[in-house]
Amino acid sequence: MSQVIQDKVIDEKLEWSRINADVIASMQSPRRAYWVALAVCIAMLFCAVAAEIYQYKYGMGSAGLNNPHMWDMYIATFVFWIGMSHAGTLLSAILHIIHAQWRKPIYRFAEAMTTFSLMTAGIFPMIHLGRVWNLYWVLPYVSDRGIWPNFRSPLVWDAFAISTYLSSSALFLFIGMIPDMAILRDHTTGWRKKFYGILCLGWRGDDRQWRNFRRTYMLLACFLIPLAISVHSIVSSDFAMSIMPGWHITTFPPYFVAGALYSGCAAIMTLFVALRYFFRMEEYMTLNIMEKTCKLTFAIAMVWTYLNLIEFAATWYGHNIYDKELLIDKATGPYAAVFWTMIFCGMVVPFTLCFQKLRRHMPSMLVVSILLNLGMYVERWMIVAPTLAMSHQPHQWDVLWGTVIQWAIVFGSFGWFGLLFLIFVKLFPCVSMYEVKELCFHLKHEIEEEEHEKQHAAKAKAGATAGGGASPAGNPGLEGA
Amino acid sequence: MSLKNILENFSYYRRDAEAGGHHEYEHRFAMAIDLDICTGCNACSTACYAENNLPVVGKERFEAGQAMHWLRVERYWDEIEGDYPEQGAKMIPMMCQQCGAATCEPVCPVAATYHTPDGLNAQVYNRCIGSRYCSNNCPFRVRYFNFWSYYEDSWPEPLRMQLNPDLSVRDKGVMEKCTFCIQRIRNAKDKSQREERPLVDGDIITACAQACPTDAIVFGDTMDPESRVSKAWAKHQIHRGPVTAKKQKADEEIRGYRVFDELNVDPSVMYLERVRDTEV
Amino acid sequence: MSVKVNRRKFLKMLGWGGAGTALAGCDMPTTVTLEEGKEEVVSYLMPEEYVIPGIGVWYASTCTQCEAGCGLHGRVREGRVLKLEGSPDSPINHGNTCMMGQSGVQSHYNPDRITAPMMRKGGNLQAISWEDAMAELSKRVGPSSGVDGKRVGMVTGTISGHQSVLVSELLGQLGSKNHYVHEQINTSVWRTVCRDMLGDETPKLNFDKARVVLSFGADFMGVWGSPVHNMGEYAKFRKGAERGTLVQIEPKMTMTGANADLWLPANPGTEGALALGIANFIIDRGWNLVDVPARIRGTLKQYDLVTVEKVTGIEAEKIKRIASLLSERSPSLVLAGASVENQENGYDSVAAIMLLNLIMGNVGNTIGATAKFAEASMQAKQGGTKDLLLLAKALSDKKLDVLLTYNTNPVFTAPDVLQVQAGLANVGFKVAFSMFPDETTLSADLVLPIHSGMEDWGTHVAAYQPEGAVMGFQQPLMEPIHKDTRGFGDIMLSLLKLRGSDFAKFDDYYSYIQTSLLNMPSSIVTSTGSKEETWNGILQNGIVKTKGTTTPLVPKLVDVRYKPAANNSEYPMHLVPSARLGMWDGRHANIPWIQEAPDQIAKVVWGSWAELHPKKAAELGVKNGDYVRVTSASGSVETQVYVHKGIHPDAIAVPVGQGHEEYGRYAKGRGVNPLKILNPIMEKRTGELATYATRVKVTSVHKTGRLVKMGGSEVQVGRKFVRTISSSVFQRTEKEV
Amino acid sequence: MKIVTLKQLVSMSLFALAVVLLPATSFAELPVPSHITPPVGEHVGEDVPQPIEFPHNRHVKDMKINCMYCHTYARRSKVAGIPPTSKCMGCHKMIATEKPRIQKLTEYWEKGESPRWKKVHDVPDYVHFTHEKHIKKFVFDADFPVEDVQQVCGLCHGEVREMTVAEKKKPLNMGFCQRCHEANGGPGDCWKCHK
Repeated sequence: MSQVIQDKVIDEKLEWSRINADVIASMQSPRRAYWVALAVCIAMLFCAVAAEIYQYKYGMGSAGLNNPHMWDMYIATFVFWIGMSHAGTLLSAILHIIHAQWRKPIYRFAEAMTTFSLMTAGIFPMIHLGRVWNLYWVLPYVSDRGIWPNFRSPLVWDAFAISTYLSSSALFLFIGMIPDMAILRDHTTGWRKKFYGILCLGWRGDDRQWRNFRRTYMLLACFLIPLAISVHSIVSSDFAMSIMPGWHITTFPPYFVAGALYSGCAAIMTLFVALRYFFRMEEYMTLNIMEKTCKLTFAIAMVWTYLNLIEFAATWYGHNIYDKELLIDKATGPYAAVFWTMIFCGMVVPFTLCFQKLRRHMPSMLVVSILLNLGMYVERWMIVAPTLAMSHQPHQWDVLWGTVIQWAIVFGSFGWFGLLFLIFVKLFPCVSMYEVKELCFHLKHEIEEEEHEKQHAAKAKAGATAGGGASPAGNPGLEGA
Repeated sequence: MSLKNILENFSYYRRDAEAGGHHEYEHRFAMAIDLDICTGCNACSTACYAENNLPVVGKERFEAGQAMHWLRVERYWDEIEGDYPEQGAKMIPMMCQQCGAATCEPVCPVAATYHTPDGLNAQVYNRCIGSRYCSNNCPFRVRYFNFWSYYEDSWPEPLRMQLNPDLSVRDKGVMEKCTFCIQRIRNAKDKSQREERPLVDGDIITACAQACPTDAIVFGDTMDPESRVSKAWAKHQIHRGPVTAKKQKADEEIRGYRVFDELNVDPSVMYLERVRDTEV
Repeated sequence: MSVKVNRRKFLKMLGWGGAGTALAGCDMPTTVTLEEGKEEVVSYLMPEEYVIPGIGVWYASTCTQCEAGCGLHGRVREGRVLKLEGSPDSPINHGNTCMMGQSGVQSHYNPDRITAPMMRKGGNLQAISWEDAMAELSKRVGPSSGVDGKRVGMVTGTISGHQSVLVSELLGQLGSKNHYVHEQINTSVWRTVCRDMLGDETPKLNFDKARVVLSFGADFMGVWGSPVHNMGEYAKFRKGAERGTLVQIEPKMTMTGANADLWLPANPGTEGALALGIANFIIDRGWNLVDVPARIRGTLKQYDLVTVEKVTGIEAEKIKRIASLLSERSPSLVLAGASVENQENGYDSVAAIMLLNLIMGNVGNTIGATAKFAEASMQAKQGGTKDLLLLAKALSDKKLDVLLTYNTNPVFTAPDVLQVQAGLANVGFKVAFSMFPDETTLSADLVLPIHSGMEDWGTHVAAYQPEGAVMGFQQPLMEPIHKDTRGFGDIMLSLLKLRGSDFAKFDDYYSYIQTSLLNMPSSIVTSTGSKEETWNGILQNGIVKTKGTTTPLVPKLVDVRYKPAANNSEYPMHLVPSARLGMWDGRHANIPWIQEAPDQIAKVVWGSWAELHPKKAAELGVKNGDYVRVTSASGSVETQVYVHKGIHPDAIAVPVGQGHEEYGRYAKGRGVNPLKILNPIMEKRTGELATYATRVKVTSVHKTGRLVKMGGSEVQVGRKFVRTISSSVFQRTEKEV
Repeated sequence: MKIVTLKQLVSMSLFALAVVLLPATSFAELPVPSHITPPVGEHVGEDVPQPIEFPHNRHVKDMKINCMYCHTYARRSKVAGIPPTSKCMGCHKMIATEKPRIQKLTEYWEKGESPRWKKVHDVPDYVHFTHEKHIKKFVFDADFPVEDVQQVCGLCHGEVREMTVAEKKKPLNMGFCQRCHEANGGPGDCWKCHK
């Protein structure tokens, strides 16, 4: 079998009407597991809301924060969600630019994941603020008082970076959905028709619209890539700009970006398995796509591992005694279990992705991807907590494991994200219909051409054995053009 | 600040940190704390509670690490092999060091902490939004956060009547720290203005320095060369600004030092080493 | 009421209008009030020239938080006292204060103060009016009550000045000789030894003249003598031309021990042997500066280095070094404190220690005479634990019908075996003059709420008068917070008036003090200027300087009959009921600042703990935070462990002060009281309670918790927070410039 | 740079309109001292009921009593001070004793109490405004005639001479203070007012 056929990510014979029907059906009748997941998410969110109301009323002390631990899981979770948001950009923007076709069936939900994880991430700086009602002071607005935020503070950069990234990625998601909205408008009735009718912005599918659409999409993709990288670099500067051991590290920006892509890919794997099951998307989210995602994840995991080891080495061979002490403390001190969990999940577990059998076994991949995510979560925690626990000032050394309130809010954030995501996939096509059609179309052509070529070659071969001579169809090299 | 301004005053803005850097200082308040005569008795800390409306947090919150002692007397044991700590314990009063190059200042998103013309790290409570970045970035860990609405139960009537009206009572969600008794500085300045005379050494005395039974804490203005604290700094060869080669102590055995000087944060508190008679 | 009018008259004269606690045009800090018309402003009724709203005025007074009698300045703004500072005019504290002085305001503003008189009715204390209370007093102790004066007792803390005069007068009027002066933290044995060997109970200790201070358990910076004064002197001792060296010998590291150049724990109760060993070595080498009679020499002979090393557990080499230090760097000052005094052999140990002062010629040099307040009736009546034992005996023997208590809390401090609480039931009528609902007060039949130190008049003559005899003058810094409290002196006066006396001519305590002070004989004060000027001067300074009488010291060697305490195999450990500056004997446990201020050594807050040496802890298998049971023959307590090396391995220190069963919201039910499990052992020569002599056994109860203390790491982990240099370097770099 | 919010713009223009349109009914405006750039901002105060309805207009406009005669601490302290009751009684033992308000005052005096006034010009507790500094700068240091001091006081307190009980006429918010500080060279250091 040829490479194209072996690697083909989707059955090219899918009819366009069937694609429409399948995707629309997924939005109407998912499996029961979907509803269960939805209920779980709502319950988790409810816990978090209750916890947050308590915390808002009584103060940050209810989260168990204390003098050395001014930040804890809230910030770790914030970084985690920001990181997760990078996968969507990777899949839809970077892979779009480099024409990786296999992204097409899965980039929609990855993009949605970007937007929603940013929406989750964005909540955390607010939850963690002591006086959240004054949050707007971070923004540079023309104030009656004539005072401005402190532009030197990485937290202000955060505010800019996150809001820009959130609005851009939401826009990117929306733009990419316009042709699908039109399909939905044409295939639904009642309020849905009106709803999609408004959202498709009068899409008719004529040439001019397609041309503008492609241009806009490419433009946004190009804009989003540096933005994504800068956002996580800025988040890393929350730490790298400080003076604290374990935070004041030059390699933090690339390390954070790599970590972000890593956790994003892992999250995509999780959601891939989930959606595939919930919406019976086996035909669209094929094992071949999973394979490719796994390989990508593995590559990024290795980059991250490398950067992580570099960081350790730099600390180890550096002359900052505080840094070095902290590294030893991380590995041997009270946080050792968490630290080694991170090492195991982040550096060892990805090697399971080397095995094709595992890659094609969905339950294993669910477990592996969750382990990777766990690794990436505790990595963030291992950045935030030990530095605070064992910083310059030994008198204030303290180990913190959080309180119920803190854990509830952190767990609840998964509920919040899940809720948004599940509502999204119910309301919007989680598989991009027009791009899958494009994919099928291109694939069909490629296969046809290959078949064609094969036949030609066979004929030529037959001809050659029959007595040689030139190909009757002329130059075969032209066919590929 | 326009570009023109920057170009015209380029050399001014590039001033040496010892000369104040880009700050326009009127005073640079500083301390000299002699650890040889500091007994660790805690009078300073209690005086600070009395002067600065510090809430009493109670056992549970103290256990959670949420106490609000702006000035804490840290006690360290010697790392010894023998059976007994024969040189006693090590005591050090640790408060905000009012760093000249404070790490807390640049990271505050709303500029609630900034450098004053008095050379102090101001903390403006009502501007603070509680991001707590400043405390995270403080190597001394001397910033305290109002994790709860402490005022609600710290001063049951009539204890509330003791509160010092010269400074605010802080509510939850606000960072706070030692101010070198800014209200005393202000009152002393007001008084000297009222009496139409310049501020002289001894006009201002912080609550901790006032209470200290051994007078181990000396407070004053390092811009006044005649002040006791200036003389102490000079005597112990500690200079303003980051530690550079030219400002290293000529004699390493002279007692003055600043904690975490290697981080180049330019603390305003000079400690004098503890002395022990090693011959007994 | 006439009293009121007179008070007003005074206040007016002082220039302190009747604003009381109202906040005149001021900004009481609350959180945010932006609304118009939500806050109230009240003006003064009468303006006074130098009282300006918004600007604090400092008034002089005297601290009543302990017996040291430090001078105070209180900052008053809008009629509220906000902050206390030491009075620079006071020869005792020279402008400084300790944490107890600082927290005087929290005593005054304490939310748990008793605000109305209470009488026991049907087993419970119920609020009554002052009229009823005074009627009851008159009924029970008045002339018509038929009370037998000999069966009336009064128990107070250390008391001096005019209060003391009134108490003596009252008891004299009743014909009672039962004035028990109980003070848990005392220097009684030291005082007795000083009286016997120096001829003066409270000699002046010239730390600044000493080149070496050798202290056997005297926590002179903490709870021994006059701590603020001592700390000031200590600073001089360290900062002098030559830096003095402090050697501290004690079973548990106190704050003073923490500052020592050499800290050593001798086996508890053997400090006397150590002192004799040092003396023997010194005399052996002929280093003594004062001759020693052969009789004493003979006694000393037994204390050769080998024996002493064996008895005390201190290496001979160290003993030699201490001895040579004393001789090389004379003059020295040798002190003895609680852990030595309060042993069964306390007197003899202290005498042995005092011997060192005598043979090294310290008397008249580093130990000098103090001036005594010329009027004996106003001198401090210093308390101890002997009177506690006497009181307990009187109670159990049912020798008292009426008991007045003031400024002391025997129910809390007395060991359980003395059964003071039960004994009180034998007393028909108990009257407590008290600010707080402490254990003793709540056992009373009649509770009379008194003014705080910031509301009342008073005079205090400190027992330790380091620089001339002065009287500390206590004046109100603000109007009483609670309308139903009264001054102790006022109540005493009205009690005296029940039988009619010379005091009938005084309207109130204030006028009594004023008259008395302005009419002091010229043998006591040199008065210049008019009476009004004199009086204003007293109000301004807060102290009255007097011509004290000084008698020179007469050193006298006494026979030392030192005998080490016997071992006890059932109870192998020594219980150290340690006290600290701040908590004192537990009287400050109701002050939130004190509760929240960490112990100077263990850094524990808001509770009790037991200090153990790592060796012992390992033996018991306990670590920080684990609970242990400390059992003596008289009871047991259970508390958490703090493990550190600053304690003798055979000792367990449980701090005094916590374990209140009453005493307001901050103190009640917090921690344990080690005094409760003390055995009733008496110091043999003085009859004081030997509080450090109780032997205990310690067992782990296999329960753990988090020890609530300040500080994460116990060591600096290579950081340069506190650096140490040797004093020879210090001498070169700083003293020789 | 002066920054004016929309609300202030509206209220200012309304005020200007009122001044232009109703010259006949509006009173003569209090002159602004020439050495001060006045702070900008208006506020419509609430009615604050006081224990005694003190007529400022009677005392200030009719009797021409100086502000600092009664608010005597203004030049010496951060608070201006409510006059002590004895000061009121100094005049009102003799004057207007038949009026009900004075009788009420006399009642207080005889009881030995002071009226519990409600604070009108209140700033949050984290604002440490000081009257002393402002009076010093704008009156004494500027050699401004003390008898016209109400022109200075009025910048923040409005035209008290037209009020009975005091009303809040200026917003007294940070923008109001800040603009005046910028215009008149007041300190810009946060800790000067907040601590």
